[in-house]
Amino acid sequence: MATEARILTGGQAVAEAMRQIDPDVVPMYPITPQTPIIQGFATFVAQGRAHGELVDVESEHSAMSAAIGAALAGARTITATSSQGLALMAEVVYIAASMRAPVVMAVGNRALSGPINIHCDHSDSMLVRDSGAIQLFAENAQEAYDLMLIAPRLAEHPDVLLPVLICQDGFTITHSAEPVVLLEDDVAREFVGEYRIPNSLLDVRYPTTQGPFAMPDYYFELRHQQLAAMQAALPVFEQMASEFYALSGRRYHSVEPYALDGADHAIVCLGSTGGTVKDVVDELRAEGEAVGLLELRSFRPLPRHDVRTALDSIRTVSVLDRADSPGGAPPLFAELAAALHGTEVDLRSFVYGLGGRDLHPEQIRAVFTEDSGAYIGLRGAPCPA
Amino acid sequence: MATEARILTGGQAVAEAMRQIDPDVVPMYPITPQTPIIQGFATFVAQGRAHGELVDVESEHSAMSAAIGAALAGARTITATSSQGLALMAEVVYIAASMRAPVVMAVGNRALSGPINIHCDHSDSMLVRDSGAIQLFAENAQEAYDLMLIAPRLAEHPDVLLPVLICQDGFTITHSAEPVVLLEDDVAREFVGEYRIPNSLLDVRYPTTQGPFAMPDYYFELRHQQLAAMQAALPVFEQMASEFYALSGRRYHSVEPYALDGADHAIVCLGSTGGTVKDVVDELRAEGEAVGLLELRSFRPLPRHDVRTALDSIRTVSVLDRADSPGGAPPLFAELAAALHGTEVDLRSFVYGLGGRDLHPEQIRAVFTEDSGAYIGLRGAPCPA
Amino acid sequence: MSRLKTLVRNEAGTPPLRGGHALCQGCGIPMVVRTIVDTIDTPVVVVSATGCLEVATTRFPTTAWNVPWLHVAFENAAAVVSGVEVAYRALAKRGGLPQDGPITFLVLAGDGGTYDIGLQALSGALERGHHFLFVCYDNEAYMNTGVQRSGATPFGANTTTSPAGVAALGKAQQRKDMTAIAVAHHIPYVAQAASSHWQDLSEKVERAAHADGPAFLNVLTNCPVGWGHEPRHAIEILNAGVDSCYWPLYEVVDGRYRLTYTPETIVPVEEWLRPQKRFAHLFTGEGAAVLREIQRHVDDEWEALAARCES
Amino acid sequence: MSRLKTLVRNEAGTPPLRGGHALCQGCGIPMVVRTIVDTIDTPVVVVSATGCLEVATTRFPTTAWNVPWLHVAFENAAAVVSGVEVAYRALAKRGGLPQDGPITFLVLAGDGGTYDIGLQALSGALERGHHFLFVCYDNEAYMNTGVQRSGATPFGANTTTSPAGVAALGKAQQRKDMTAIAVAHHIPYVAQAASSHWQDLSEKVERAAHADGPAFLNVLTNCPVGWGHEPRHAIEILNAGVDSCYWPLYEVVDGRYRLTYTPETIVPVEEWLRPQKRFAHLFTGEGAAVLREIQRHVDDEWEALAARCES
Amino acid sequence: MPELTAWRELPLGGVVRPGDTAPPHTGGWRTGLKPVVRLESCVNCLLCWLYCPDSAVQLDGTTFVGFDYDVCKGCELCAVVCPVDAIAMVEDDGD
Amino acid sequence: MPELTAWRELPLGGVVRPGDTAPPHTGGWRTGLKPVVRLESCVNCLLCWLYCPDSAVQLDGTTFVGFDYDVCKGCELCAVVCPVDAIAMVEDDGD
Amino acid sequence: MKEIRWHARAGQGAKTASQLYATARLHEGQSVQAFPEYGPERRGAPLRAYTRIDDKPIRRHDAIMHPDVVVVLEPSLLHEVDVTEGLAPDGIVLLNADTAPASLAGLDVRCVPAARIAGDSKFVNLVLVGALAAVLHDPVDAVADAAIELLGGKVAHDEIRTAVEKGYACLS
Amino acid sequence: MKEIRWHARAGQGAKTASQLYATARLHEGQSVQAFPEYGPERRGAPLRAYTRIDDKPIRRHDAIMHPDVVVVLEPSLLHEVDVTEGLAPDGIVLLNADTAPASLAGLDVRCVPAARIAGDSKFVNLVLVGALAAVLHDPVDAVADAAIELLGGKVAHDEIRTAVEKGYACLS
Ligand SMILES: Cc1ncc(C[n+]2csc(CCOP(=O)(O)OP(=O)(O)O)c2C)c(N)n1
Ligand SMILES: Cc1ncc(C[n+]2csc(CCOP(=O)(O)OP(=O)(O)O)c2C)c(N)n1
Ligand code: SF4
Ligand code: SF4
Ligand code: SF4
Ligand code: SF4
Ligand code: SF4
Ligand code: SF4
Ligand SMILES: [Mg+2]
Ligand SMILES: [Mg+2]
Repeated sequence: MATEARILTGGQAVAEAMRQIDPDVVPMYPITPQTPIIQGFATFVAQGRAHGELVDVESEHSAMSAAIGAALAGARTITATSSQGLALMAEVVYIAASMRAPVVMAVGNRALSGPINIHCDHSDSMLVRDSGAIQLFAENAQEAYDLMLIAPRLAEHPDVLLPVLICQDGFTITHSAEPVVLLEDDVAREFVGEYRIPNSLLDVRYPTTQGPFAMPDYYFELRHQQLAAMQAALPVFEQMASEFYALSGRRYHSVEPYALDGADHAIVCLGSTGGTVKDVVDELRAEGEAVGLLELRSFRPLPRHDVRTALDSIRTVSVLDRADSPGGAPPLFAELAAALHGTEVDLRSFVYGLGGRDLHPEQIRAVFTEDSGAYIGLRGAPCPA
Repeated sequence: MATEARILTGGQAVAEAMRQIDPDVVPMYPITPQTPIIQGFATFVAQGRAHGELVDVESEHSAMSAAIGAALAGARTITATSSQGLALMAEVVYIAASMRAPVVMAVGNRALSGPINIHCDHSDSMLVRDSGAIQLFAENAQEAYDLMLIAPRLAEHPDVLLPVLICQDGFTITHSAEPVVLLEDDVAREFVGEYRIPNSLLDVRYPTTQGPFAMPDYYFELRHQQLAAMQAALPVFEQMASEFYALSGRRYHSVEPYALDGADHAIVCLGSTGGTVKDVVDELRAEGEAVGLLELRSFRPLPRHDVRTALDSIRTVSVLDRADSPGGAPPLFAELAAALHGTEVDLRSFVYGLGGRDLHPEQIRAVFTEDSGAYIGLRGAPCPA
Repeated sequence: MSRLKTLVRNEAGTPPLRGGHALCQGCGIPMVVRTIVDTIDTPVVVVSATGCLEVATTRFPTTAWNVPWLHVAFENAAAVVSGVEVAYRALAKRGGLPQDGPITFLVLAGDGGTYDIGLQALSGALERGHHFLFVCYDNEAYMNTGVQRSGATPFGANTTTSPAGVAALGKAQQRKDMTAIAVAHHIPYVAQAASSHWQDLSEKVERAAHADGPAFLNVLTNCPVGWGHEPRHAIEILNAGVDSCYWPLYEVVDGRYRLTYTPETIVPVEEWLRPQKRFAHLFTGEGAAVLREIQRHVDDEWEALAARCES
Repeated sequence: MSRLKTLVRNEAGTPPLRGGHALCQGCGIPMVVRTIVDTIDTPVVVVSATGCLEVATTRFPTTAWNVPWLHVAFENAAAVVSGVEVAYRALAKRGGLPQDGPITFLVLAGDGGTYDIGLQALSGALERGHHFLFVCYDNEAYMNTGVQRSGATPFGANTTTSPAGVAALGKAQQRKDMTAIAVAHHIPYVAQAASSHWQDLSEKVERAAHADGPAFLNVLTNCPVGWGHEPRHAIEILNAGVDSCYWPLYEVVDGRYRLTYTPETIVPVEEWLRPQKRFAHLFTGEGAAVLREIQRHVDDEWEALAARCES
Repeated sequence: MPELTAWRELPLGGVVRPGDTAPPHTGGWRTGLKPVVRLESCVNCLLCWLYCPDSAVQLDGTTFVGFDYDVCKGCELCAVVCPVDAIAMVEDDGD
Repeated sequence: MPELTAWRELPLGGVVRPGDTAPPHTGGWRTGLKPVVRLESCVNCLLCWLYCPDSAVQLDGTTFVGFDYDVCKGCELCAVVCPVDAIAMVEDDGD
Repeated sequence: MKEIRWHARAGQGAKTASQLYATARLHEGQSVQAFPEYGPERRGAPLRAYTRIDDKPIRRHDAIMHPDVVVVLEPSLLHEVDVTEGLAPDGIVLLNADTAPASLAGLDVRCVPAARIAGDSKFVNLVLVGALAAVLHDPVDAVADAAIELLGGKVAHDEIRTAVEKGYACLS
Repeated sequence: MKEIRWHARAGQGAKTASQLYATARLHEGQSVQAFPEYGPERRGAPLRAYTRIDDKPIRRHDAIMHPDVVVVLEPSLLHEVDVTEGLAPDGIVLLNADTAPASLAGLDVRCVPAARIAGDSKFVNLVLVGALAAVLHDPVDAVADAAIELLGGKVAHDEIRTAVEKGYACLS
């Protein structure tokens, strides 16, 4: 049911996924490094190979706002952004989640200003980690494509109905050409299926009031619905992933252990770094070291129980954050500390790759061999914690 | 050196502090519940009792942008916001920190949409917890006033040079009238002193390029400067607080233990709730229960070492979050888990007060007596974690 | 059938905005909403910006709206409606609408959500040419948050962020000319109306709703609280606003200007200012100079507008 | 002394923007920057929006700027300059300036940072009446991110987000009339210029810099990459843009329109379009209709402008 | 307003439908005066209907019939716009 | 560009001053042609100076003297704007 | 600790009353807090405000659920809202009225015809604050002084004092 | 694993070459990766691209620091950038030139006069990809096929094939 592998960048692969999904509405605003995605889709539309309505908005705040309007009106809606774009629309990402607008958004992760920088880190995703939007991270272009196809199913599932962000590392994946196997168009289309939401704004016979004002007597409860939807997203994702597996032979899980059996030192990370870590794990395993990796496919929801089960008997867990929080704990580390609280795990925090700083296998090896500083690759001794 | 106590709301108290500081530039945009602050200051200006230039911007994004421009041009700059305002300017708050613009901002904490709600929780502050901006939380109107006077000193200290947010609970403090003792105007003014920054943009003889583009070869290092500034902020705050103590008799610390000696159950929280918890602690102590409180005056930087020292020998620590993170750990809980990792402390997570839901002493008591659910005051059994 | 009867028929016993909402006693907004929605002869979908109208009509779990209504945030109503309108087109194309037939997409936003924080989204939507009618109910300040100055606030007005006092005479700048800004977008229909002149308003809505592209309507709407007047004086104040040429009623169709109302006698602008507490300080002390300045400015603007209408 | 010599004298051997920056070979922007800064006879402080100019001139730890320069983000240059200008006034008032004397506050932003994402901040700053000169170097697309459509992109242009193809003929909408929008703000000085006409540009800068309030300058600036032409054709293309009346040169001083240049003979708009690859698709297949539509639109706009200038 | 309900019972995303809940009785906002009509004077121009901010002017078809005091806030606008002075504001008996 | 420095050595907030670092030599961007002037034809109108995107036209006071090939990118604009065709683009010897 | 709830319509001075009474008690050396309730409802809508008084410093910031005294500035509110909601077991209702309505039977209701006493002065709130002082056995002067401190900038001092004292006299 | 670095100016087809060569090897059953480097520099500036080839699946996503082969499309870059930076110990420099300049003395430099071979066709990159195939002992057809697959939509197939084959012939 699949096509032959082609050389595609992550950005192109996601544009292909969008072509196959053929969403009704695509609000778009350029920003490096996601731009190839919207350009790719716009080209498909100009070629008559996709039929969605493009909305060339004037800012990312409007991109997400238009996306909410379209999604709640009953149209399948996809957009894409990076960095400052995500920051500018942050306000509305929260609202999309609370209004249960199943907007899908491709994110090409990029460092937040300042200083302004166009390369990868995860600070943009981290900025919206409380928003109620689901965040799945791809390790490579193939995964970006696959997750993009799964995204609408997850977003639109009646138990979920939340925005879904498919995150890929800017440049490292968005602009890196790798072999990607696509599903056949009709298979993909059928997998994704029809868009359905419970309340269409356009149903003028049964008018709805959407986005009302909530006082303290109701806000807490309405907000809690989102928590429940996030919880529900974990099993729904596993189900969609297994349906996708049946079509593609590629299987995803919200957390993906690699060589964790018997490991006494594991790394936890997100995104493209996972691939590099796997290589290092293989090398070290070959050298007899009991090391492993836990890759988080899903960062939001964070599969707390699975993380704990996977890691609670491991001596040392090194968390690799590609973002930091000045004056606070790095975001992924803090999540892991919360998830592993009460276990005996020796948890360590590493920050790497900010603003596109490269991470080499030797540096990963140093984490495993406990020769690494907490800020991997930083020039100069880090300021004392 | 102090005046007699007057009945002032937190908003009025901060407006008085602004009158005494008399900043050069005040960009402002209304949003409930911070509006009394900017209105109060605008009134002082209209009365000729303050002399700052008001900039009636057209959005909060512009408020913080104008603030950055003014601060880097050499003018002491104060603004204020809440909720959606903070969300809309989030992008620029990060940039303010990275450009080392010592902007002071009063925050009247309010729940983020949606649903739209005007009452207190801390989700707005949490949204910018990675931004590099300092965040101090006041327990009451007096503290809001005091911290507001300390803020410029902290922000502008050469080792710090970061934006400082003085957070007070929306309505609960901003609109609640309480006795407040002000410093005499001249004492306050002298305490605050003159505004000085290392590079004035207006120095046309020695032109500077501010806000350049950084590639992966430099971004990580520039970002790390902010971490160092945050670290430096802790001792600087203690120093400023002790100078302030000498003037006012009121002493602040970045973490403030209350009845922690010998406690085997402590609550950790931010903001106005601290006061209510103190009452409950006194009651329970009187009943012979070994309970206590750790109030965080400084949330950013989070005084990790002090927190750890204060809590690491306590059996149970209950963290009260007035914000949540759907699909992840509540923000304060995650910080505490990170800070206390490796200790034996039994850490518990509670979420309360979202969107202004009230927190009663009985409910706090239930936390101490281990009779409380994780979502305090939520109607209906919480969704299973 | 008289126009008013038509509105009644269109409303058919179900007002788009029912009573029992929490807007102030005597608020000018509901009349604008009803006149507009009742004039439009298709089903209407409303997108609201944050503001008095939104906050006071939809306290969960209640709603005062009998038509589909959507609110997302303060600054983005025009972006939201873009999405809704495009969704409608996309669904119509592939046959996915809940029911067939045209729908009119209506935005209701205050002056803050139009002149200031909502301007960019509006400008973008106008440039893209979505089919929608954007109505600004212009009460000349941020009322919902307690009467702060907006871009629409007139020169000299006392607001809580442009307070009058010994060192200030109220707002220091002239109001933004939002109607002119809309005209500069070269959209098919732009008009300025006032809630005192319901028939004029209704006629404009009719033309706007049938425009081939975006339409913009700027409706002067009284606010007893923010302007400082008793509700019962609303109409006379608004009339003075119109008759002093402070707020001329006109429309711009495909770039051509037309006055839709010419005052029989132009009254001094003081008649507009004096009954409103927000201008009270202008009638004492140094206010006289400001009053002259206001009159001069109104005269200039009127002259310029009249010239454009003649040509 | 000739105007050009004056510019040379003002520059005094230290170009505001030195060579060695990373803008494309033949980029049209630097000439605009230098003409402007060199014309102004006071010290200048520049605020830049994100875009080609910003990204390519300030790679840390280098800078190509010899004048004070500030960049904060893409959408907020006008807000940032508001803060800077107000700080200047506040410090001047209390004697806290590093040195005395007037400073000209200059914003340099691309069309994306002006027409689209930066419009609201600009509109607010204009309404507040700050003293600054906002220059849009209008290359008619988001160039920095790889030639995407902006509000300034002309109808029919092929960009990466409005690509031409069997199902699309390039951008579907007319360009936003940003100059008219600025005029609608009733500020003292607004003008439209082109980088081909340096003298006209320089004269306008001189008047703009002396305006009593905000001034806005919209400068058509070629981009070899985005327009698809060899650098050496820049001037003739721009000339055709001006001589076809696609981009008339005019100014609006205190509301009064004046053409600052009238083409001796108006050339067909095709002369502007044909040398640019972004319009290449219009010269094949169904493009002819689009070409006619473009010519018609240019004629209409020109007529309307000419009328306004006469009156 | 209905009983405060548990979070699971609330409509998804807080979507409300007209009629789900009865409108609050804002009639209580009146502070002293309420409108009454002298129907014999009424020329049924319906201006009061259009201008009433609280949709409190009741019609039967297209005929004015009276006021809905449950929601009328007593603003007096109807009385002001009535061209024939058919509406008077009278002491509110609090009914 | 200087050596890559440790974070403590970097200017606060990334502020740069002109002259801190020498400009990169973008002369290497030229792809085949470079401008040369026949000074005898030059009427010193300075249009080349104004239009050069790379500030590569060198003056002595107000007099044209030549090109700064370290930064000239070879775009040919100077040659195009020269009213007297005093500038020719010639094979770049890579100097 | 004493907790007081004020009922009125927006604009009738409940917030002022709550703060004014707090100011009086502050000057008498007590610890105080005063805060109104905020919602989307506008001018004319029912509104609550609260005052908390204690001898010890007040640190708590929770809502007042069980007031010791409820002061009703606007009697018509009795039809609309349950002013006795959460009233402490031996709590007092202080009502702007001639006589207690049947609906409040069985409660400790103190009536003050404040509207009549205030006359045209619109100082219904001051009359009731005076009456409250009587009910709680506070010195009337402290209240009058506080009222003058807060409102004296705009209103004649003796008018203020008279209103407060008249209210006090009613119930002392 | 083989790691290749491409040097050119923006617009000279280094990115295409990097992907094209990867495509060829993909079709030969290998695992591949190709990516350019991005900065603020515009058209005309020096630019690098990379290709990574392996028999096992490539999972790593770090930069290429020690290329096995460096392909220089634009000889003038030798004056500007250190094209040999990080070159693997027995790495190869494949240069668009007639002869190796003195500056590269001591290195394994393979010269192809690609500009001359390509002539007006502007297929310098294709010629060099062909030459690279020769250097790495790949079948030339796979490369030519891949080139046609990627570029054949716009350019005559035989022109493409000729360019690749000419390059291959130079060094095989
Ligand atoms: C981003 C953001 N900033 C500020 C606010 C606060 N706010 C809500 S409504 C409003 C004023 C609305 O004014 P206007 O649009 O004129 O409508 P009106 O209140 O007059 O009906 C403000 C400032 C907000 N909700 N969101
Ligand atoms: C909020 C935000 N959205 C998007 C971007 C990405 N971005 C940077 S510059 C740019 C285009 C700039 O276009 P224009 O203003 O026309 O300037 P030009 O590139 O043409 O010089 C874009 C889309 C950004 N930096 N910030
Ligand atoms: S404040 Fe003004 S606009 Fe808002 S509801 Fe009241 S009267 Fe209407
Ligand atoms: S892309 Fe265009 S605008 Fe940008 S630097 Fe190149 S030529 Fe200049
Ligand atoms: S008094 Fe006001 S609310 Fe009552 S019916 Fe008349 S217009 Fe309506
Ligand atoms: S306004 Fe007067 S005449 Fe007209 S319908 Fe109402 S009551 Fe009758
Ligand atoms: S060729 Fe271009 S860069 Fe070189 S001097 Fe001439 S104009 Fe300047
Ligand atoms: S343009 Fe030609 S004539 Fe003018 S200064 Fe340059 S070389 Fe001389
Ligand atoms: Mg308003
Ligand atoms: Mg541009």
